[in-house]
Amino acid sequence: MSSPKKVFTKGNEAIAMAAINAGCRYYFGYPITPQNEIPEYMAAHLPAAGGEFLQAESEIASINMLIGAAATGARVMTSSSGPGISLMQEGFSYFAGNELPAVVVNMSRQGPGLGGINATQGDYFQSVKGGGHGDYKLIVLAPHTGQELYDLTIRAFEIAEKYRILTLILGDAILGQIKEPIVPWVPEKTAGDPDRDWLITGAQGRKPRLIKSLYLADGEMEKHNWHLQEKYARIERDDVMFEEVDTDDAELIIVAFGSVARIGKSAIARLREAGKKVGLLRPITLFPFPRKRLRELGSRSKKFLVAEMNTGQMVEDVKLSLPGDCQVEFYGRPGGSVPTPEDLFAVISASCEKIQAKEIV
Amino acid sequence: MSSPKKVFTKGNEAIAMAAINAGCRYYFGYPITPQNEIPEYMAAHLPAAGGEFLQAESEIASINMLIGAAATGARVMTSSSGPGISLMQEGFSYFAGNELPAVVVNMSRQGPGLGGINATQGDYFQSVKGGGHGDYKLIVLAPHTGQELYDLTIRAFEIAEKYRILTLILGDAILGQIKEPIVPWVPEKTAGDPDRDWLITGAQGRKPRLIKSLYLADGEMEKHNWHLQEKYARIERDDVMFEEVDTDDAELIIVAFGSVARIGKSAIARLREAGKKVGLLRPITLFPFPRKRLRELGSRSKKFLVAEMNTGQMVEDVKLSLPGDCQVEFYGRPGGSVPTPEDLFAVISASCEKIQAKEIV
Amino acid sequence: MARVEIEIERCKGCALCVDACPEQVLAPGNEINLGGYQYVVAVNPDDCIGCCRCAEMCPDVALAVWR
Amino acid sequence: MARVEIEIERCKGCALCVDACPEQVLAPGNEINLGGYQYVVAVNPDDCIGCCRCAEMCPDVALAVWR
Amino acid sequence: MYNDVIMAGFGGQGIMLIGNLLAYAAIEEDKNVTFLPSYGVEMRGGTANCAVVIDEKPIGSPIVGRPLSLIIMNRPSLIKFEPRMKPGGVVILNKTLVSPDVSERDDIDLVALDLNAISAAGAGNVRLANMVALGAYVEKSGVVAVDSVVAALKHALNPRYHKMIPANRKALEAGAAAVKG
Amino acid sequence: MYNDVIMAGFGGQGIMLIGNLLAYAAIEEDKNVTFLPSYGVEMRGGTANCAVVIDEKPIGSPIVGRPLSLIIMNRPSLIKFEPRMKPGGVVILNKTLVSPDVSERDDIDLVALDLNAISAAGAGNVRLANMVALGAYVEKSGVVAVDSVVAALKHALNPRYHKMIPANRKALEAGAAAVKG
Amino acid sequence: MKQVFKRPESMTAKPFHFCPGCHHGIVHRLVAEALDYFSLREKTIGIASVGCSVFLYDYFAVDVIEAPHGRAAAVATGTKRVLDDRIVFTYQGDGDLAAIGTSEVIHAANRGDNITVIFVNNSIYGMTGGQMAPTTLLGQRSTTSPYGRDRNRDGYPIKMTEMLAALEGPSLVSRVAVNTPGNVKRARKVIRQAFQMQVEGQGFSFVEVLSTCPTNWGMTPQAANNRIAEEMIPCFPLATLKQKDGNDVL
Amino acid sequence: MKQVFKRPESMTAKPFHFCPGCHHGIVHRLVAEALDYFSLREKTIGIASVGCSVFLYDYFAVDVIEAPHGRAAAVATGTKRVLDDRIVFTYQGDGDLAAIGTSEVIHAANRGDNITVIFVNNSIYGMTGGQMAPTTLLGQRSTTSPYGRDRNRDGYPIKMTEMLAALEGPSLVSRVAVNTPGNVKRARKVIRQAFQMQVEGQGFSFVEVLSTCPTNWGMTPQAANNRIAEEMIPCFPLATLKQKDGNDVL
Ligand SMILES: Cc1ncc(C[n+]2csc(CCOP(=O)(O)OP(=O)(O)O)c2C)c(N)n1
Ligand SMILES: Cc1ncc(C[n+]2csc(CCOP(=O)(O)OP(=O)(O)O)c2C)c(N)n1
Ligand code: SF4
Ligand code: SF4
Ligand code: SF4
Ligand code: SF4
Ligand code: SF4
Ligand code: SF4
Ligand SMILES: [Mg+2]
Ligand SMILES: [Mg+2]
Repeated sequence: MSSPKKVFTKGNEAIAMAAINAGCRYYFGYPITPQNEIPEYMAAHLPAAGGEFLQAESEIASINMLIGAAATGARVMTSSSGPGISLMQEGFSYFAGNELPAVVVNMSRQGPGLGGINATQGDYFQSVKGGGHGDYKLIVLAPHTGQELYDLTIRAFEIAEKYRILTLILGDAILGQIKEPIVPWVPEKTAGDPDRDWLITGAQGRKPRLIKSLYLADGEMEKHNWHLQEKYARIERDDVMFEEVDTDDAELIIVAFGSVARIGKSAIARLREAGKKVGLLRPITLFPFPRKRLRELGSRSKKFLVAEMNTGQMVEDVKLSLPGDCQVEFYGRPGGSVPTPEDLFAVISASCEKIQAKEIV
Repeated sequence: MSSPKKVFTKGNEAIAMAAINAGCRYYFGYPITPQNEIPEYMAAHLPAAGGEFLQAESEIASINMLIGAAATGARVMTSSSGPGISLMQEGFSYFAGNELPAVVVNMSRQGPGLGGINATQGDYFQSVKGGGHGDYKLIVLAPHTGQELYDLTIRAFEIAEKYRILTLILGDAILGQIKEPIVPWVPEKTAGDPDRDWLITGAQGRKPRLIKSLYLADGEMEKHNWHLQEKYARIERDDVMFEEVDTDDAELIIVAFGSVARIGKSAIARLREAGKKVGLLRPITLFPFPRKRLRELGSRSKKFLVAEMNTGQMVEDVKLSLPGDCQVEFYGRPGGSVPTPEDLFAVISASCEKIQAKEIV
Repeated sequence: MARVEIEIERCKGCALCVDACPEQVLAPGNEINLGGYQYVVAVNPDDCIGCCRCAEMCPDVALAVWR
Repeated sequence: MARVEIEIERCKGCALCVDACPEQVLAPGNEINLGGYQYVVAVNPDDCIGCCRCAEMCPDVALAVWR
Repeated sequence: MYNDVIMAGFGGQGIMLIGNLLAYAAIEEDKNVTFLPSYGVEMRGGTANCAVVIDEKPIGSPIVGRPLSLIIMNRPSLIKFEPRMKPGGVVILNKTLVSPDVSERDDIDLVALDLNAISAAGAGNVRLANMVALGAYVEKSGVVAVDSVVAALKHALNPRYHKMIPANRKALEAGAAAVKG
Repeated sequence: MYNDVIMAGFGGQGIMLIGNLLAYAAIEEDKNVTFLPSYGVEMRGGTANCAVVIDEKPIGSPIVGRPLSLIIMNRPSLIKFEPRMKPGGVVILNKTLVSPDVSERDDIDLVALDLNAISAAGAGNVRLANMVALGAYVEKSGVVAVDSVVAALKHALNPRYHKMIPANRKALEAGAAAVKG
Repeated sequence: MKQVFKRPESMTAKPFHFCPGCHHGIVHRLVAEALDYFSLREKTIGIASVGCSVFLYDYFAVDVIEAPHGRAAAVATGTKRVLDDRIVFTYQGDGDLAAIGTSEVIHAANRGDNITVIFVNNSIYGMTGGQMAPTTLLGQRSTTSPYGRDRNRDGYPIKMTEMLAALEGPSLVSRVAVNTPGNVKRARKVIRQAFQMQVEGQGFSFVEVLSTCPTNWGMTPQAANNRIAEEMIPCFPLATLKQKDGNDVL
Repeated sequence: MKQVFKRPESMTAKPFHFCPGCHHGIVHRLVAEALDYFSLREKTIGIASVGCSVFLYDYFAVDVIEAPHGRAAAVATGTKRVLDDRIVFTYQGDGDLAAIGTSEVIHAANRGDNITVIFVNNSIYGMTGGQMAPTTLLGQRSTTSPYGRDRNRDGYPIKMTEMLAALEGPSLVSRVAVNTPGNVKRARKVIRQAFQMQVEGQGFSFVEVLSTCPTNWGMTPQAANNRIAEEMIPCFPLATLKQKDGNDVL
């Protein structure tokens, strides 16, 4: 580990810095706001790190260059937003079928269509349900501060390699553009095992290898699919991450991720000051989703409020996780309208009122 | 209506025939198995119908040509499968943002990746949750016979126009490749209203018009999003379609769509003969999903079995629809392994056994 | 007998017109318009020969010319 | 002194080799191989000059030539 | 009555044609029918197969998991489909190319015919083996009348080949005759 | 103590620079800080703004819905942000370009300064109006010490402009002095 | 006195959002003038692309469809195939047309689609803040080529005009500049020709306009304007590389 | 007697799945021979595309990555940037390279990526059953041009070789055929040169091979073979349009 000196860093740059410190030496990408500081940082710093930055001619070229580079076992990355991520969906599906590891950042922007670039969380479904064709999953990490952008980027490379899976970091314009002091660090292992038995390196002194996703023999593709599902089940068992704030005695639990969770923390602190028993569950991994923990919480707290910057996406996973007798409310702000702490304070207070009213009856 | 003569027709051709009879005069598309009979039929028959078939250089070009053509108010269509549909996700999102009507057919193939072309239902999530960026919906129709392919294609054009929305017909290789006798017919209205106030036709004697999805002023994009959601709510209220078989007294209700539902019908008929009280709910619209009807059924029947040719996708919507005290089992066959009537008979029988065992206890 | 007219609120003070004018009619001004730009002014309006070189070069269609 | 050898199970009977051979060594046969193809046979094996024209044209690498 | 059959062989043996023809014959008799061909990459590498289901009632599954009958034109197809058959099912086997010894089931009704010879003898043309096989199957199973198949020829054959209808008819009838005795 | 401020003006008025500088000053004092700039298309059309939040505790929301304070360098910015202010908040207003009459709130503390003039007088340079404004804000709010801001200059300024540090310092101090009295 | 220069009628009164000195404004005006010249405003459909010119619809008094980034040519094809008696043009930047939209423009050209494509090459991604474009000059610094474009890594400034001229489909393929009053006049003529081709049904017409981006070049408007002659034109020579005459029309 | 013709060592023993008379088999063999010639098998990575040649990995005894349809060049770029001492080649059909993959191959060429692209132009989509390709000849019937390719609607057979030769990036751009023993020998030489270019680090090399698809042309193998000389070569002339010599190398 390097010294714990703080550096004042833009969120996008924290990701780029962490990627290089995690051993990422190849970046392929196409510009799009609000994530341009990632390719720009890579262009400036990868050469000195002995790596290569290549601006692709499109997002489709980016994700396919990533396939070619990931197949060699190198730590590789791309980043984009909204429309660019949509264009990568075929590539994501191939990554899953090919079982290749890589890291992709989506600093999402509003949709549908060209939208705008204010912060939003409209890409939750696309990220966790699979926007490409077929049955597959990405690991989806949802940081909420500059430091976490840094830390989870390092985690993203490690976990991608652990499972041969594409790991998506899902952020938004606030997280990408915010500057705050962070403490950079360097993980112990900054490269994958060079002896992995699937690496494409030229068949020198060994049998030729193959990276493919086409399976034609009877039942072969079904087998491959169940093999992938088994891997996803292991991920759900071993690699769920979440944060809890004041859930112990909470009568109302807010479920929120990313920027909304961060803004929510301000609101919750003030509500606690006002004597309201509210808590927060913040999923850090959106897939794997903290289903088990929610089920546990739902056996005690019966009231949940899901807050998202969209029209209601994660709320489905929350409902699917909770026991049938829990009540789930939703507060959504789509299209780049960011709820202020005041907004959340008001909404949560209103929910609390309802609980109390019910208790009095 | 033309005469009710039966024609022995391949599923893909039934779609193409219905499209032309519904007034579709422009088709843009790129070849991919197992749906090539659609473009091939269009290429052969559109010229005589006074229309134009254009083979695009890619699926991305196809969906964007469709944007340009749909904006004029013409009835237009494209079709593809798996990887090609993934490549259209940016375009789908633009269609939603732009509020343009068109029909897209996905004769799905296996994923993830290149997969294979046997029948599968792995694209349910992509279709109903939105594989592109942002909060949006398509109308998704899931036919299960040749005749229904024909009928729903006509419906697809009408409903797309009614709501200015992209309507997706979700099929699979069985449905595309099967030949059976169908009765073609011609609907009354085979063209949209030429006076719709958003059509792009050149600003002759009127104010210029604009089709866009970029909204930058404060709150404008949020407003646009809620406007879209309001439209989706209307669709959910007014345009749900489903079929029920023997649900009245069913102790176990199978929920399945498309080919699986059709195969399931064979199994259910045999189970009924064997005295088992099983029924079928077949969603015809996957969005809007028959949530209300499921909730009603769930207040009486307590046991549901969802069967899909994937690893479990629609089952989430079923769970989200049912009352909390219902039991939901899942039977899945991903990757092109099609369950036979015998397979489904066995699985359903096993579920029935469990119910009876429970009743005895 | 020619005249150039500057639409002040369109002008962004880029001065491409200043360079283009063969008669030094135009020059950067000192005032700021609502957009915050130091707009151009006609310092020698009577020298204008109406050649339109300024207008041809104006990226903001801020100039009109009479002749 | 030259010889052409046909790998029967690779041959698909396309006869491109037949056309290519300057010495009419090869001709379509009557037998069917496991793949269902009517494979080519050397009808005048001793006329082979080992020029490899047949093998150059064989899309299935079904021919070997000795000289 | 419900009936189903899988037909399989090399590409070029006319499998799809007899599948279609059977379907048209069912339509002639106002029955419901589905015809499901193999497709796409499956077609490369030279094999082809299709499943035909015929019933008076609306047809549920067009997929045939455990076929009641088979028409088998080459060896790989017998190996692939025989194990899936329902006990008691009928197999029309192309003995010209596949020895009946390849069969491993003793609970089915194996009808091995020298299709090429029957075709040559009955229709004067060795290339109508597929029609012979269909004639035999139809006669044996009774799923439709041989006459209906003959009547359906004009729908199933490209008009270019309508002049071949008499020869096809003969081949169908020769096939039927071969199993009648 | 928690504090927040939104700074806004034309692109080119140095808004982002003073936002950054304030953040570095907070770091000098070992406080937590977030700096959130406006970005992208918002930047075209010539306006720019940023929000800075400073606190001893970890910072929750970096989004400032109802600002405690504003630094306003042009007219459109006053119109946009004044209505959102918390009552009692401080506004440092660039009187050189915006008349205080544009203000519509009477429950806030409006400090209108002729920034260009103060800059010219205090730093000998009319272009440091942004530093004057920051100096005034820091002095008025006490969020950090003016000295911390001065110490932070070397971090916030591109090394190319380090020779300008003395002038910047003077401008900051002139701003602070203008509100001290 | 009579007004000899005024805003074209196909243009709205709304001031441009472009940065000071940006040539986009000149190109907008020239396109509007061509529409005026042939009285096409009421039958024209503009396809806006994504880039600094995305707000096309604010400035042109014509029907407009906003295309996804890079896809303007495909959108135009779709529109034109339905409304073949209307005039359809796209207006695209070098990121939009020469990077992500390469395939769409090449195939529209190869099909000879009867549309007009205005290609504004400013050798940079303007809207997104100055990243390298496929047309960025060797050695040119940008936010993603901070050490200058390196031909070994990034390749060469791509020549769309030369490539399209190698195809049989297009009726007009030309490159112009608007850095001097004389070049503006020549550009006006070529842009007018491009629309004339479409009016006459001769098929795909394409005009590349060398353009400035003072903001992302980090230059004053004048210095940026001078760079066109000093650096851009030497790399991207001005010329009409292909022009069908009436006889080529079927 | 000594064996003067045998299966190259870079090739496996598995028989091809191609249809009888399909030229894909000849092209496969020539590529394998080039690898043998320079002893490259153990350091070569093949990028398979989607088309009839998708099973590349069954026939080449080298490491292979299967690219999504049209994206082989981008995949190759990714691989080569990491492993710049390995030999990376793509093998793509005309649908793959000249339709959906247009952009990827053009930009790989323009960057001068040090890879080799083998482009098999059979003027049809083989694998999907005979649809029109961008290289389909005027008047040629296909399942999606049942009345023949119409230049007014579908445009012209696209000339990738000519277009790529207009770029500065590539080191070798050539078109060959394999319809006669003589043409096979010439094709062998050019394909060998293409790999030599890569070995020498000269950058992007590109060989278009005119090829048959008897199945989807609806012809016997012989008739299909004859069509190459009679119809394909007149439209797509055989020539090396661009070849850098050693001096061009940096
Ligand atoms: C699919 C997609 N990728 C990326 C972007 C981001 N983007 C917007 S404009 C642009 C490029 C602008 O450059 P150019 O086309 O040269 O136009 P200019 O602004 O220079 O006129 C990019 C990359 C986007 N909107 N959509
Ligand atoms: C994204 C996508 N679109 C379409 C397809 C379907 N597809 C597979 S191969 C192919 C074209 C094959 O033609 P070509 O590249 O010319 O190769 P050939 O078979 O002729 O050698 C197509 C369209 C696909 N697999 N993926
Ligand atoms: S019209 Fe000519 S002379 Fe008059 S101001 Fe413009 S450029 Fe100068
Ligand atoms: S060219 Fe136009 S915008 Fe520029 S200074 Fe002159 S009038 Fe103003
Ligand atoms: S080697 Fe020459 S002579 Fe011998 S069979 Fe082949 S082509 Fe004929
Ligand atoms: S060329 Fe090859 S495959 Fe064709 S007939 Fe001759 S040996 Fe057989
Ligand atoms: S960023 Fe560049 S291209 Fe965009 S408006 Fe400004 S100067 Fe013009
Ligand atoms: S379909 Fe055509 S290209 Fe494909 S293997 Fe057969 S002949 Fe060759
Ligand atoms: Mg540009
Ligand atoms: Mg081809």
